[in-house]
Amino acid sequence: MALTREQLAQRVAQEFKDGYYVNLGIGIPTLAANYIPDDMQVMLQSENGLLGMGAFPLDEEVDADLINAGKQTVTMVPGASIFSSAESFAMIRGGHVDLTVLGAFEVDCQGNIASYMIPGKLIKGMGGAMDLVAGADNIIVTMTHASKSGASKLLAECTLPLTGKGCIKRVLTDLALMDIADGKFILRERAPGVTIEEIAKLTGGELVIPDNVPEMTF
Amino acid sequence: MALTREQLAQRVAQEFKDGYYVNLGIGIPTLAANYIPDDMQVMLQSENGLLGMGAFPLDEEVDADLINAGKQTVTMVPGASIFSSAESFAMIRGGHVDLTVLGAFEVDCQGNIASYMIPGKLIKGMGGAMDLVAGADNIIVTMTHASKSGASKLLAECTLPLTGKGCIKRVLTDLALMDIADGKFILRERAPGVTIEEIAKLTGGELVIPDNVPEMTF
Amino acid sequence: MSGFDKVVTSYEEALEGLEDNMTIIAGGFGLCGIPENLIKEIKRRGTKGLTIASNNAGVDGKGLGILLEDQQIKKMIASYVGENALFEAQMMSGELEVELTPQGTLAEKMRAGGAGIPAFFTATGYGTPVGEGKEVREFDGRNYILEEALYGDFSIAKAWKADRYGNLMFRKTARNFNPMAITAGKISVVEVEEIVEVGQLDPDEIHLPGIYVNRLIQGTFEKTIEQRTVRSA
Amino acid sequence: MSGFDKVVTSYEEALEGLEDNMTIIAGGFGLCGIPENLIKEIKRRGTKGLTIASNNAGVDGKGLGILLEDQQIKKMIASYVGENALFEAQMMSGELEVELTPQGTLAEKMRAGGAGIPAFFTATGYGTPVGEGKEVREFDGRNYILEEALYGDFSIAKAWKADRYGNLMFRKTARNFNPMAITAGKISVVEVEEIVEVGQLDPDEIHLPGIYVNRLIQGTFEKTIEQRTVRSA
Repeated sequence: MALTREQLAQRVAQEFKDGYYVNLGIGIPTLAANYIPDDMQVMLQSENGLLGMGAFPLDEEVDADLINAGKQTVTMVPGASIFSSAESFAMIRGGHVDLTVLGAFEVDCQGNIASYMIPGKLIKGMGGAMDLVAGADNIIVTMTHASKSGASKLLAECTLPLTGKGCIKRVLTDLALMDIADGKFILRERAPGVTIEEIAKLTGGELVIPDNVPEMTF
Repeated sequence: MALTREQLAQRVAQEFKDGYYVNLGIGIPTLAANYIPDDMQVMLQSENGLLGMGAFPLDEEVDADLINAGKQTVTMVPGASIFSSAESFAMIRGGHVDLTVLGAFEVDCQGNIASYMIPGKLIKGMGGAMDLVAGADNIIVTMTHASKSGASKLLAECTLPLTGKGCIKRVLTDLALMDIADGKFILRERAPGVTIEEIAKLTGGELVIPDNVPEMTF
Repeated sequence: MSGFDKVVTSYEEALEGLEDNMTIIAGGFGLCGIPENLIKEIKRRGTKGLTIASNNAGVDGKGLGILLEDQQIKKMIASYVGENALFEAQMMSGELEVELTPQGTLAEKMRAGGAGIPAFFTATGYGTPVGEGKEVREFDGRNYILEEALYGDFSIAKAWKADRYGNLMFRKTARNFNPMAITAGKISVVEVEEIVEVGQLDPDEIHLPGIYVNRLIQGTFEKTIEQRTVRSA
Repeated sequence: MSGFDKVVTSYEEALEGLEDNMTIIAGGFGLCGIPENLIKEIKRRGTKGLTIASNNAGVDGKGLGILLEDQQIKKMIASYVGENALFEAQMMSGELEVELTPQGTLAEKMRAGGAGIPAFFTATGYGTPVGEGKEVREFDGRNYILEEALYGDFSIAKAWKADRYGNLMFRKTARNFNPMAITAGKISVVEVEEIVEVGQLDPDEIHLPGIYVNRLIQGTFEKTIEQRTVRSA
């Protein structure tokens, strides 16, 4: 069975370590914040200038001056700090964020990522995504493995305009967790009940299948 | 009569305008702060990270955490602000300081300045001087016109290593105030009692003498 | 009155000298921390042919979005321009030129413009459409592209509190692009919620020194929230 | 204990991993805001062959000056090295290599190192000995030189107040190079006068977020004044 959104978020959260500063993109990455283990602390960076993002506010706490990068009203945790956009991206570009999680349209086995633009459709812009993929050493891309019509999004070469070149080393899809190295996808884990054959069929780029590919556990 | 140190400082102060942010180098430039007219406000920038430097402290006010670029204990005026060295030089390099006054060993009629190093003697370093001359549009160099042995310090070409290239447009010496333009010194004012001939004799670079060269008034 | 008193009393005076075809650097992220009254004054003046650098272009009817209604913007330099139907229509029709710039690069380009750094190298955008036509250079085994500084004829920004000398404090994430935007404009205009007397702000707590501020005005703000998200108690 | 708790309890632990021939980025201006106890710990450890980037090199017997006594420094990257006879002697004898760097360029090189900017252009130093061998490029009719970022194996710095997560506040002109120095080191070690509990610092008033700080230690400081200048009442 393909992972649900919640399971994807749960699997992302397994990558967290105590003391990690993490930037979570909009969508599934953001959901991962709900699965931080109780014995662990993770601090969320929001690229509009906040380190230590908390939960959504209570109705009476809503503050128009306190939003996240998705323009949602948020709160701050104790130990949070505020800074300008230049400082925020100095932090991101300088590699100080421990983990970045974001979505994508396509990833290829060269570590390229396409996530911000579909030519001919509306161009909304890359926001901070290009800086995030260029700045982080440790990035997880979350996406569906293939389109609804069965076209793979894990390709030999991205077809859409790139967000970043050669910067992705780990992809989590609804079917599998893969590393990327030396121009190949390396299958690390399978979604529960999904076979290696199904994954291989839906993977466009070269795929390395180790002897042991465990099922994900939650 | 050649100007005294105090008169040099007084003449520098005549360049101040109400609302000017000014960086004053060590020595005579610093003295100019004593001659800010009463009906005028000037805010002093100290490149170690202080805008709004005040007088020296009273004995009981001395604070090791509050010094100027000459490492002297100082105070802050109301409206002062504190910032990092990177911010301080962003301010300087970005041209936000209205007037910079600093000393020099030599200036030439190409607008070059040499002020930080005499080869063979001790090399102390340029501190912020290179940033100050590169960043300011409005710079006054204060210096003696010639050495004690009568060698001009206003040259056709600097002999010492440069602090900045083509950045000086105005020089105040103990004998004269000069502008620099198109590869020439232009005599603007004379020290009281000093003749044009004396100045011309002690000026190494090409000198333009306008019809009217008034004496300085204090 | 001091030569350092930056306070002006009308929005008309605040934007005096703004002319057609000028470049404006604007602070704000989405609708958070935007100079909303200064934007309204630009609309009132009817200034045309503007190039505006701002992370976003507002939304329909709010923020910079209102300048689209009378086609006042010729070119937008922004990182994200979604949530704006009029923007989309003008971009698609070619009326509006858009230079998409990564958010961090945009912030750094503004900082560079204020800091006397004409250009810098960054890995952001290398190998993507953003890097096309830009110089690529390798440092320590990695490729970077050369990005140039941004400068504005004007900058418009919003802060929380100021003293009359223009020393500024921002509040929470309404800080965002505002400090850098202010430094990059030849004439910088800042609107604030409160102006206090000189000496009331702690020098250690000033976020941006008044040297960068040319004109200061006190305003009242709508502070529209784009995504009101709440949890239940 | 939290994964974000940066507090260490001994200076020995604070500099664990510091080895011969490493590069250190240090905060401070003159003797103001220097990490004086961390410098003393480097002396105690006897680490040799160090490259140190710091605006100044201390004075005889104070600050980085004490590391000259046992020839621990191989190379200094600094803007001003006066007021130090031992420094002069070692420089003249060739024991000590010195790379004089303009003060603003030094600050920006540290910031660049922390901010993922491998190089930037600046007018500072163009046409001077500092510009020799560096690329020159014209932007808008003016010449600039290319300067590269500085990176440290360690950075050592001093702040005023911190919370246990390493969020920092500096005091008056003791801020100086400290914030940038901290960002440019792989392992950044900060000593402070006071450590408060998490949540006691206002997020808007934090000068440098704890993300940049790896180790934090509370110390007591001599705060030597170089030029005690006073006026009479």
